[in-house]
Amino acid sequence: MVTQAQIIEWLQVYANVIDHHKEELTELDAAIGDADHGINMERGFKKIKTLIGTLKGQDISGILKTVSMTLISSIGGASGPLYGTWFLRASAIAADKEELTAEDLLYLLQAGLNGVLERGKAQLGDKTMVDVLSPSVAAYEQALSEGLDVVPALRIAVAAAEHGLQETIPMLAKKGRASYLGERSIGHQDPGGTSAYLMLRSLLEAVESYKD
Amino acid sequence: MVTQAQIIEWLQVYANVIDHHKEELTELDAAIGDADHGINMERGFKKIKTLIGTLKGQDISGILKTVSMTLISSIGGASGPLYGTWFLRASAIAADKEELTAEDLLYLLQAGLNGVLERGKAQLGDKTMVDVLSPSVAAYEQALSEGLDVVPALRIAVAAAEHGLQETIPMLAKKGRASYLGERSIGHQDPGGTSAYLMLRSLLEAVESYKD
Amino acid sequence: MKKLINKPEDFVRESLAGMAVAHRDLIKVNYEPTFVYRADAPLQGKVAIISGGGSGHEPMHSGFVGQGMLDAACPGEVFTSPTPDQMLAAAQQVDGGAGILYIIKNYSGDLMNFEMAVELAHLEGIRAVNILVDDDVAVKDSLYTQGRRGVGTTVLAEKICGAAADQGYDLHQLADLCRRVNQNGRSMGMALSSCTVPAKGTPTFALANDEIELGIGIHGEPGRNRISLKSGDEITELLAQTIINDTEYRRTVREWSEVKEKWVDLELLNKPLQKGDRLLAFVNSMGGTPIAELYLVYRKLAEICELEGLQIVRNLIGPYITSLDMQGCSITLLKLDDEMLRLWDAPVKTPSLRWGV
Amino acid sequence: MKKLINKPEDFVRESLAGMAVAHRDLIKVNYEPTFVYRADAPLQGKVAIISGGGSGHEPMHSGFVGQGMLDAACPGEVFTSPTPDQMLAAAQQVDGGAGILYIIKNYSGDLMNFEMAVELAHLEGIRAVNILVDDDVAVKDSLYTQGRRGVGTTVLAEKICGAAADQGYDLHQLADLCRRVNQNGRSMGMALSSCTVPAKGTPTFALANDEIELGIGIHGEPGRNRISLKSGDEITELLAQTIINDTEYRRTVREWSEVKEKWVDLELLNKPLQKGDRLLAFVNSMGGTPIAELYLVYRKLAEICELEGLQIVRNLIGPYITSLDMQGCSITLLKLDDEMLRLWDAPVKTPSLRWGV
Ligand SMILES: Nc1ncnc2c1ncn2[C@@H]1O[C@H](COP(=O)(O)OP(=O)(O)O)[C@@H](O)[C@H]1O
Ligand SMILES: Nc1ncnc2c1ncn2[C@@H]1O[C@H](COP(=O)(O)OP(=O)(O)O)[C@@H](O)[C@H]1O
Ligand SMILES: [Mg+2]
Ligand SMILES: [Mg+2]
Ligand SMILES: [Mg+2]
Ligand SMILES: [Mg+2]
Repeated sequence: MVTQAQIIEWLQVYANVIDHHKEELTELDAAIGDADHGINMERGFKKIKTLIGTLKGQDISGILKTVSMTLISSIGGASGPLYGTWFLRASAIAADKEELTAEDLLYLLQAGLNGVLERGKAQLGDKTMVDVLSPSVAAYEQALSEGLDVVPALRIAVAAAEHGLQETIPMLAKKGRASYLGERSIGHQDPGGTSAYLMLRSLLEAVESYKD
Repeated sequence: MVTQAQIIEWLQVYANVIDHHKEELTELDAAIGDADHGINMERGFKKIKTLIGTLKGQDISGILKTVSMTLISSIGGASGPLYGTWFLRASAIAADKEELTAEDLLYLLQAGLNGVLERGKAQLGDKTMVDVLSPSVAAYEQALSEGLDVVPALRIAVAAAEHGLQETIPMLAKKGRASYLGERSIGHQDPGGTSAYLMLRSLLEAVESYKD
Repeated sequence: MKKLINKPEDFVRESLAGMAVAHRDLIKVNYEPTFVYRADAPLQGKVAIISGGGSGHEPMHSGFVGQGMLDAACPGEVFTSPTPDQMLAAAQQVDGGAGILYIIKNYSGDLMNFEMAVELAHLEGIRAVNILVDDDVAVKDSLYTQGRRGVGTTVLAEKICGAAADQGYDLHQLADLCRRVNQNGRSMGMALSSCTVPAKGTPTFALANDEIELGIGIHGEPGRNRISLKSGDEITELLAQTIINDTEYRRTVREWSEVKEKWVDLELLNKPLQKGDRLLAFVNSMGGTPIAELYLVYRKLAEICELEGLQIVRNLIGPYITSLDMQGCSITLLKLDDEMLRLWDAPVKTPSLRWGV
Repeated sequence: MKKLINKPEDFVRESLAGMAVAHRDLIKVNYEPTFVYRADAPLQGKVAIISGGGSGHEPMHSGFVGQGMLDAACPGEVFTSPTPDQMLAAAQQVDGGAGILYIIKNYSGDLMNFEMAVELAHLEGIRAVNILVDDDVAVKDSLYTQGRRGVGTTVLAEKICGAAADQGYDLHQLADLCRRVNQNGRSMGMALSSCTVPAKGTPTFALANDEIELGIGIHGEPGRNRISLKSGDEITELLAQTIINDTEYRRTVREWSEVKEKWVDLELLNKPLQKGDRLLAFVNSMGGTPIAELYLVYRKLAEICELEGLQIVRNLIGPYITSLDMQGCSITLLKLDDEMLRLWDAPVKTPSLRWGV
C-alpha cells in the first residue's frame, strides 16, 4: 500500500533531490541540449515545495493533479508538458482512492508512461525519458506477476530505470534538442532520463522509509 | 638650396618611412588615441607614391599643392587636415620659385607650422605635433641667424624636433583624442609628433644625400 | 559573464517591464502568467495571432506585438518554451471571437506546450489552431531528428499573417496562409561566438579563435559542422548555397483540424527554389553582430541570388531573431507570391517593426 | 578577430554597397569620394542636412539618410573622420539652393575636416554652416580637453532637424534649432567589452572579466573610470545620475557666421536638468548588446527619472550609434520643448529609423 502521506513524502524527497542535482542535470543538458534541464526542473519543484502545506489536505488524486498543473505552468520546455502529463494521467488513476495498492501503482506508472508517449511521440531507443520510464514499468509489472509487494517491486523497477538510464549513453538521440546533434549525441546520458530515474528512486525511498 | 628633385626625393623617402613605421605609429596611437595614426598616414602617402611620376613634371609649389590636396582627401582624421594644411601653406610660400633658399625653407616651415596652429588651435605643450614642429622651426631660424646653410641648419632642426618629440612623453594631452585620457596620457609619446619628426628627418635625408 | 542584467532569474521579467513602460501606447504586459498583448486587444471579429517561445530571441516575439502583426506573445524563460497556461491566458485576453492562430517554432518543448494550449483553449470554448514553422535547412532529415527547427521564417510569417488578420482573413484562411509561408521559407545560420545563458553564466559552447559553427540553431544548438574561420563572402556563399540548393523536404506535422475537431497528421512538402522565383531576403543578426556586417553579407547575398536567377524583391536586415549575445548571422530566403508580397508591404506598428503607419 | 568581413580595407565600401542594394528606393551611394545621399536629392528650396564621421557607428549616419532626416552622410574609414572633399561633393549633390547644415560630432578630426568643407563650399558658392554636437558628460571639462565628445544626441539632432528642414525651416533657423537640441542633450556610455577595429585586428582595450569601463567614448576612448562589474540597475543608476546631476557646462565653439561671413567663436552654456523637464530618453546599444538588456536598463532609467521628477515623454531604444561590436550601452537624455517634440514625432523614412510614412 502507498499512503497519501507517502505520496507527500515522495514529492518532498524528489523536490530536494532535484535541488541537489540541479547542476548535474543542467550539465548533462549542456552536453546535448540547451543547458537548462536542471534549472527547469528546479523551477517546477521549488513551486511544489511551497505547496506541500496545502497538498496535505488533499487526497492522492487531488495532490497529483495539483502537481501536474503546477509543473505544467512552471517548468516549460519539453520536460514541463511531459512531467505534467505524467502526473495528470497518474492523478486520473488515483481518482477516489484513499491508498494505492501495488496494482494501482502499476496502473499509475503505466498511465504516466502512456501520457509521456502520447505527448512526446518518442519511441524506445530515442534517448529520452521514455528509455527510463518504459523498462521500469515493465520490470515493476513483472515483479508483481511474480508475487512481489510494492517495496520489493519498486526496488526492481528502480534498478531497471537505472539500467535504462545507463543505456541512454550509447544511444543516438532522435527526439528533443539532442537529436540535432546526430552522431555527436552518442556518449552522453540523457538529462530527462536522469530526472525520471531520480523521480522513481525518490518514490522508492519515500515508500520504503516513511511509515505513518 | 633645395631643388625640385630633392623635394620629390623627400616625398619618396617620407612615404617609405611612413610605410616602415606604420605599425609603430598605430601602436603609439593605440596607447592614447584610437589606433589609426599609422593607418591614416599610410593611406595618404601610399597615394602620394602613386603620384610621384606626375609630380615630377610640376614646380615645387605645384608639387606641394598636389600633396596637400591628396593628403586632405585621403587621410581624414585629425592628421589629414593638419598635414594637408601644412603642405598647402608651404605651397604658397614656394609659389613661383624654381628652388628654395635656406631662407625660403624657413618661411616654408614657419608657414606650415602656422597653418597647423590655425587649423588645430593647439598650443605648445598640448602634446601634439605642434610640440615637434614648433621647436624645430625655432632651431632652424636660430641656426640661419648664426650663418649656417640649409643642411647643417636642418640637422639642428631635426635634433630639436627629436628633442621636442621626447618632451611630449611626460606631457598631459590637451588636444585631440588623447586629451580624454587626462592624467593617463602622461608617459606616452605623441603619435602625430612622431610622424612630424619623421617628416623633418626625411627632408634632411633627402636634401643631404640627393644631389642632382 | 558580463551582461546588463541583475539576478538571472529576474532577467525576463525586468526586460519585459522595460518594454511595457517604453511602449505603453502599443503593448501591455501581464504577469503570472506572463504574456505581452496589444494595448487595444481584443479586436472584435479579427482572428488573433499568438506566438511565443523561449526568451533570449528578442525582439522576437514580444517586439512584434501590435497593429498588423501579433496580438499576443508568450515569453518563456531564456531558451525554454513558455507554458500552456500562459498561452491560454493570452488567448482569453485577445480573442475577438474569430479564433486564435498559434504560430509555433518547431522545438519539442514548444510543440508540446502549444498543443496543450490548443486543447485547453477548446475546453474554454475558444477556437484555436496551431501552425508550425520548421525552416532551418541546417537540419537535414526529419526522420531521425525532431525535424527542422523554426527560425527566421517565423518573423516573416508573423508579419504576413498579422497583415492578413488585419484585413479580415478567417481562421482557416490564415492557417493556410501561415502554412504556405512556412513551406516557402528556408533559413540557415552561423555563429562566430557562443551565447551565454544568464542562468548558466558561462558560454554554451566553445569556439576557438579561428573556428566558426555553421548551421547553428538559435539556442546555440550545434550546427552542421565546425569549420575554420572564413571571410564574410565565403560564409555568405556557404549559407546561401545551402539554402538555394536545398532539395524537397518532406515531413509530417500535427495540426488541430477544425473540421474533424481532433489532431490530424499532415504530410507537408517544401519544393526547392527555382530560377525566376521572387524572394524576400532576410539577413539577421544573432544579437552581437552589428548591422554594418549584415550589410556586407547582404551585398554578397544579392550578388549570389542574381547569379542564380533569383530575384530579391524585398529585404529585411537587422537583429530580429537573436540568440542573446551570440555573434553571427542567419539568412532566410522566402519565396513570395503576390499575396504574400502585398501583405508584407501592409502597414505594421510594433515596438520593433514599423512601417506605413 | 572574428567578423563577417573580407579584407579590412574593403569593409566600409562593401558594407555601403550592401546598403545601396538593400535600400535602392531610399538612398544612393557615391564612391570616390564616398557619400550616401537621398535617392530623390536635391530637393529644391529645402535646406540640406549632411552629417558624417568615422565608420563603425552604424546605423549612424548612413542609415539615417532619407525623408525627414539626413540628405547625405559622409562615412570615413572606421573611426576616422571623413575628408573635406567627400563633404563638398555631398553638398554639391544635395544642395537645393537653400544651403547646407553640417552636423558635426566634436572630435578634433571631424571638426577640422568639416571646417575645411565649409570653407570649400563657400568657395563653390554653396551656403553652408556647421553645428557641433558635444554632449558626452563623461568628459568633465572643456578647458583641458578637446571638449565633450559628440555621441547620442547626434542621432536625435539629425532626426529633429531633418523634420524641421522638411517643414521649410531656413538655414539660420535650422542652425539655431540644432544648436538648441545639442545644448539640451546629455549622454554617457559604458562598455562591458572592447570593440575590435578591423584594420587593427585586436581589441582596442583590455577589460578583465570582472571589469567595466564607465564613460567610454564611441571609439573605445577610455572613460571616467574602470570599475568592477556591477548589476544592470547599478550601471543604469551610475549613468543616469551622472547625466541628471551634470551641472552647467560652458565652452567655446567655432561656427561659420553667415552674417559676418567668417568664423566666429561662440560661447555656449548648457543648463542643468530641472524637475518637471520633459525628456526624450534614448537607451542605445554599443553594437554587441542585445535589445532585451536595453529594455532592462530602460526600466530602471524610467524609475529613476520618475523619482527625480523628470518626465519621459518619448523614447528610443536600440542600436543607433554603435562602436563596432562593443558590448555596453549609453543613455542620452534630451530635454524637449514643444517644437522639438513635434519635430520628433514628424514622419521619417530612412533605412534605420522609420515611422509615420
Ligand atoms: N519528444 C519527447 N519525448 C520524450 N521525452 C522528451 C522528448 N523531447 C525531450 N524529451 C526529454 O526532455 C529532456 C529535456 O528537457 P528540458 O531540457 O527541460 O527541455 P528542453 O529540451 O525544451 O530544453 C530530454 O533529455 C528528454 O529526456
Ligand atoms: N588640434 C590639434 N592640433 C594639432 N595636432 C593635433 C590636434 N589634434 C590631434 N593632433 C595630432 O593628431 C594626431 C592624431 O592623428 P590621427 O590618429 O591620425 O587622427 P585621429 O585622432 O582623428 O584618429 C595626434 O597624435 C596629434 O599629434
Ligand atoms: Mg533543455
Ligand atoms: Mg588616431
Ligand atoms: Mg530549454
Ligand atoms: Mg581616428
